[in-house]
Amino acid sequence: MSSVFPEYATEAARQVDHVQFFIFLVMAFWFIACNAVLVYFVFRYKRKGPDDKVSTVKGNHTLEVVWTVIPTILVLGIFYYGIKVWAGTRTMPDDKDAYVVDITGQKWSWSYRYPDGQTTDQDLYVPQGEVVKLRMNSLDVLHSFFIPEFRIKEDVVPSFYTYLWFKADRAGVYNIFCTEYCGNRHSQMLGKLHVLTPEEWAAFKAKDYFEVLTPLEHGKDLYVKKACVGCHTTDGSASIGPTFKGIIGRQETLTDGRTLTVDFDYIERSINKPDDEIVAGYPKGQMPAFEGQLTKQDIQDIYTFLETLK
Amino acid sequence: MANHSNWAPGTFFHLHEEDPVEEYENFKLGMWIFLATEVLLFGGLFAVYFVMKWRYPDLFLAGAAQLNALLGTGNTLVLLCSSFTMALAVDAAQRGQQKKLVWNLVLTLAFGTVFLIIKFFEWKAKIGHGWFPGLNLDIFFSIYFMTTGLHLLHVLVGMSFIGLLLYRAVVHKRYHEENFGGVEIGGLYWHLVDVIWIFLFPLLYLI
Amino acid sequence: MSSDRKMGHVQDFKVYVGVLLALFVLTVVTWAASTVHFGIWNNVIAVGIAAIKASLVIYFFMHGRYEKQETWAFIYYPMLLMAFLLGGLFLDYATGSSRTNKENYQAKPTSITLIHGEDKSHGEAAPAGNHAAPSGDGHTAPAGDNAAPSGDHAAPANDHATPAEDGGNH
Amino acid sequence: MSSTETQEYSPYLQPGGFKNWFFTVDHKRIGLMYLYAILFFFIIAGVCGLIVKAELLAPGMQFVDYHGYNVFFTLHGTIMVFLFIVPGIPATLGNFLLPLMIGAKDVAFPRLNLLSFWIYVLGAFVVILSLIGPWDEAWLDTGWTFYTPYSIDSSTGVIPVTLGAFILGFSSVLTGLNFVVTIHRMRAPGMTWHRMPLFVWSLYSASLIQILATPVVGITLLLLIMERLFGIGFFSPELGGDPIMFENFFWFYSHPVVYIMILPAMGVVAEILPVFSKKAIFGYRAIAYSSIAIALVSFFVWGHHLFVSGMSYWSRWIFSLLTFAVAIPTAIKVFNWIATLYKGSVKMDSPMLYACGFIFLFSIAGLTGIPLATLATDVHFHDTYFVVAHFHYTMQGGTVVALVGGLHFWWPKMYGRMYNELIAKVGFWLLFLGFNATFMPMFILGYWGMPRRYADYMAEFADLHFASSLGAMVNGIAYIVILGNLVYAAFKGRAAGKNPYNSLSLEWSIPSPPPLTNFDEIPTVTTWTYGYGEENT
Repeated sequence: MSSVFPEYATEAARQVDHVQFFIFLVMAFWFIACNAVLVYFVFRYKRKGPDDKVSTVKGNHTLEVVWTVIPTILVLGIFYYGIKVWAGTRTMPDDKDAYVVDITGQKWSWSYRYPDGQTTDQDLYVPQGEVVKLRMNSLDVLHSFFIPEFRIKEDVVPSFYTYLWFKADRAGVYNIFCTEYCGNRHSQMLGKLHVLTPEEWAAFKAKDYFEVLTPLEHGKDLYVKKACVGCHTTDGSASIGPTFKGIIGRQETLTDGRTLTVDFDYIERSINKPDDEIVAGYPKGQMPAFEGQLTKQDIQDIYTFLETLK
Repeated sequence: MANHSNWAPGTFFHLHEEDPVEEYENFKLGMWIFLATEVLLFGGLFAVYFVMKWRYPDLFLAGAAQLNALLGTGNTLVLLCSSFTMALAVDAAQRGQQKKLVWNLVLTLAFGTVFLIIKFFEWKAKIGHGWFPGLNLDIFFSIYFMTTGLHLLHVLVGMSFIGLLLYRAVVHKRYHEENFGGVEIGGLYWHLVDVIWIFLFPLLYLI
Repeated sequence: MSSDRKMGHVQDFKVYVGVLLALFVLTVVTWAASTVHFGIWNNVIAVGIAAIKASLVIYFFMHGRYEKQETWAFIYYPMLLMAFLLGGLFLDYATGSSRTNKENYQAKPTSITLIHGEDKSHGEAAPAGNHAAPSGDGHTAPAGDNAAPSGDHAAPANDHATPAEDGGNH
Repeated sequence: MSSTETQEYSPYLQPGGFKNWFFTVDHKRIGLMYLYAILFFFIIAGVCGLIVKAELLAPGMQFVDYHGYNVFFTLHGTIMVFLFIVPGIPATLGNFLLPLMIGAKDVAFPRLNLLSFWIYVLGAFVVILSLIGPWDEAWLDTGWTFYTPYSIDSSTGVIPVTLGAFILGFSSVLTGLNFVVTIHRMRAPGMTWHRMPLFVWSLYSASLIQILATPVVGITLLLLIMERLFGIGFFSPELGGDPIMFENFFWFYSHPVVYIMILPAMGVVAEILPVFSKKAIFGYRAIAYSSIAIALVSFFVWGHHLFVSGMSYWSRWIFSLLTFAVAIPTAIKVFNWIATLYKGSVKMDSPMLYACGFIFLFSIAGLTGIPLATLATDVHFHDTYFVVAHFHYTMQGGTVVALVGGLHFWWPKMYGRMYNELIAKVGFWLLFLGFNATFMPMFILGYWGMPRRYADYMAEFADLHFASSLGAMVNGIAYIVILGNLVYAAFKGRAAGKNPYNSLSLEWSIPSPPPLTNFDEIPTVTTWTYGYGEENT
């Protein structure tokens, strides 16, 4: 059954494909049936002259009853099949040994925290064949976590936890989309889901899955992963936030009139609490506060990256 | 409004005439439907009230304790009396007793102003405590100010409606047995304002 | 002018006075009922008595008793819609919404604290993150989909502090 | 023929002049004024839609930046919904035809009718007002759904647009109120409920929804405005509010409003089919009662817009079941329309072409609603292009095709002139081709999981987007051809007789364009409006 869906990667997704194929058959049948009859009537009873003999039938009760009962039964059947499959995909099998990952969505980037405290950005790494529970929360506006290959999606609501679960059967790399409109760079809030084979997973847990990055590469990687690229350009062109080209040592006047030269302290303060010292002419409240998400070492790496931008 | 002859027929000031009983029935059905929309407007607010009460039950208990139930009860009694006098006004118009009609309309307006005064004191007390919309208020007082504010707006609209009726009754002597539709419509609106307060009073002040 | 059909109906004076007295009595009853603590039932009683008072006003003061069936449709149907709106809302909130409240997240400094003056910090800008002033709302942290067969465990255990809290350690 | 007029017959369009149009209370003129206003906004919103599609021609940002794309898809949505399609058929064809079809001189409250038109213009002005201001400050970019908390902390012009939508709500409520009282009380003697045309039945059920659903969105938008102005914490999470409550309230209005859009369209089709197949409508009561059934059931189903917003297990379960309850009356209507053509004598003029096009496109729209109602598949399809395609098939394939078909059918009655039949047919096939080319690929994009409201997309979706954008251009050209043909016909078309399609409905028994007071004396109706079989013996 070659379906138009993207390749399914979980058992639940396969069942959803079956439901959709069944509904597609029903849709196609009724669509073709109705419109074939319509087209047939149009040509069969084409008007020959102004006073054709025309039937005066006004209605037919049995026919009305028939085409009320049949759709009702059909629709209830579809509903039952759909609910049975959905109940399977939505309710967790048994979450005592589920692998819980905390997902935080904020304006235009995802970040993940694993049970052992490790955190990654944009890309989520999960073991193959294990029940994974995603506990999601947003820091600012509504987002929605969507993995097309798994056919699962759930909104990420500020001040609430929502959850998703899946058991990925096939290793591979899958897309992550944000499907709830969340503002300017809603279309850039993407990520990759890496389903790792057991040995890769062991390497990941032992924290040497990623090749060790030099501070400069790590700074550049954070610049992309933490979605700074969305608002701060490196080539001097204007954007939502000030450009990073030649930022170190630059004289900046803030909204409250103070002027200061950009140094490590200012960079650290404005990363943690951006709204306290906004450069004049730039909108307040656009940059999320990264306080608590970046260690001093991370900020140091970012600073070394910024120094290279002359 | 008399039909000015210099306007072309079919314009705002030159309507075709309708049979008065027909027009009265149309007017009343139209008003009842408009009342349905008002009920649903406040219904939305009450739904917000119930949802928030479910999420923050003790916040609402504390908030309600903070409100002055005595003033609330007073307001309810005042509005009930104004509804009573309004009903008498409609009754007087139906019987064609001009004097009684005028007196009852005046009494309804008087009760309305008493309601406004009590409401003014209540709000002044609340603002005295520093709870005014705009100060990042908590949920209960947001709902309190939202519902009572919207209700206050409707009281003002109702009172200006009755003022118009009073003006027409006194100056034009318009309302008598054959033509009391306007008073009845005003009465319907005023009774709706009273019904909304009847629901609002226990929910906000008592529980 | 077909004025054979009379316009409106006239009720005698006693009806109005009777209804007014009934409304006064019911107001006092509502106030009395609210002083006794019935828990959740307080709401039902308050709305019930208010509904009785409202129907009295509609039936007598607004001449509802003479209205034809088409007008009564526009009185009953909004109530049905209100029931559906509240039903739909509480279907989600009451049967274990799968949005569990973040465990130490609470709303703004509440009027309780303002009254007892513990938290003098009212009026300062609401920090985007979490607040200290807890006001118990046990209702909204049910065990996820408790109606669902499995029902994941209750509000998350404390070792997973919310991500925004402690710094990420590599 | 009605008795000759005392003074000679003069159509409602005379006397002209600003004063007579500005202060007119004649339902026919108000219908035309609404028509000009909504077509104007249709063109603006259509252009915004074309800009959105042009941007999606290829990956990467060519014409507008991210903020620009968000602004144009928001403008496309907001203007189309609040300014074009909600007033749409009820305000234009409804205002013009309702009194004519039930044999009344005018609507129940003529002055209220004029008031609701000027409230509509005021609301439209306030919505357009939001465009005045700096580009990234004033132009709304929250989508037509204003979901909080983004609409609370978005710096763009949320307040003018929500205030404008609130005012437009009043116009919609007052029009609904006017129609319900007119249908209840001002039918001609003999015009019982079961002799009324089906267009009047659908207007009645659409007006019921307008009256009962609009106040809830009125209060929701008011709370949103208060929240932005005074920081009252209903919807923003920091202040203890619940953004999902906003979604619940918004969709409690917005799902019934999509039935306000589609029911009058079904009424127009139910009027056109019997006339062009010279045969009585099949199952009159089934169609009439399913209009009312849809109006009632439409209030129970809003939950399917929140299937993935963390609703409880049982809430999703029940809303999925209730959503299927809406499918049944819709299916009954489609079957009855098709059965109408049985043993008739079908003449494929352009209105009939539009009506059959409506049935074809609306059957796709209705059937693609089923996977969106079934929970298992909706979790995948929610907020993807599958949903975009579904509601465009319903709104453009349904309501707009029916509006254009209705305009063609009643154009001789409105202006007394006929349009060019060939150009009308060319326009239809151009529209049919362009429309399907635009929205059929979107179903497949939805299967692949392409999310909605994306300014930029990944490479694998590129070729379908390219085809869809080309189709959109053809779609745009089709409307230019159709509307141009109609406008030209309004001035220079050849004179059309009283009843060019010899329909038996009441509005065709008076000269076209009809005189100011419609009927010399109110006709007593004795026969059913669809009695085509009996008369011609």
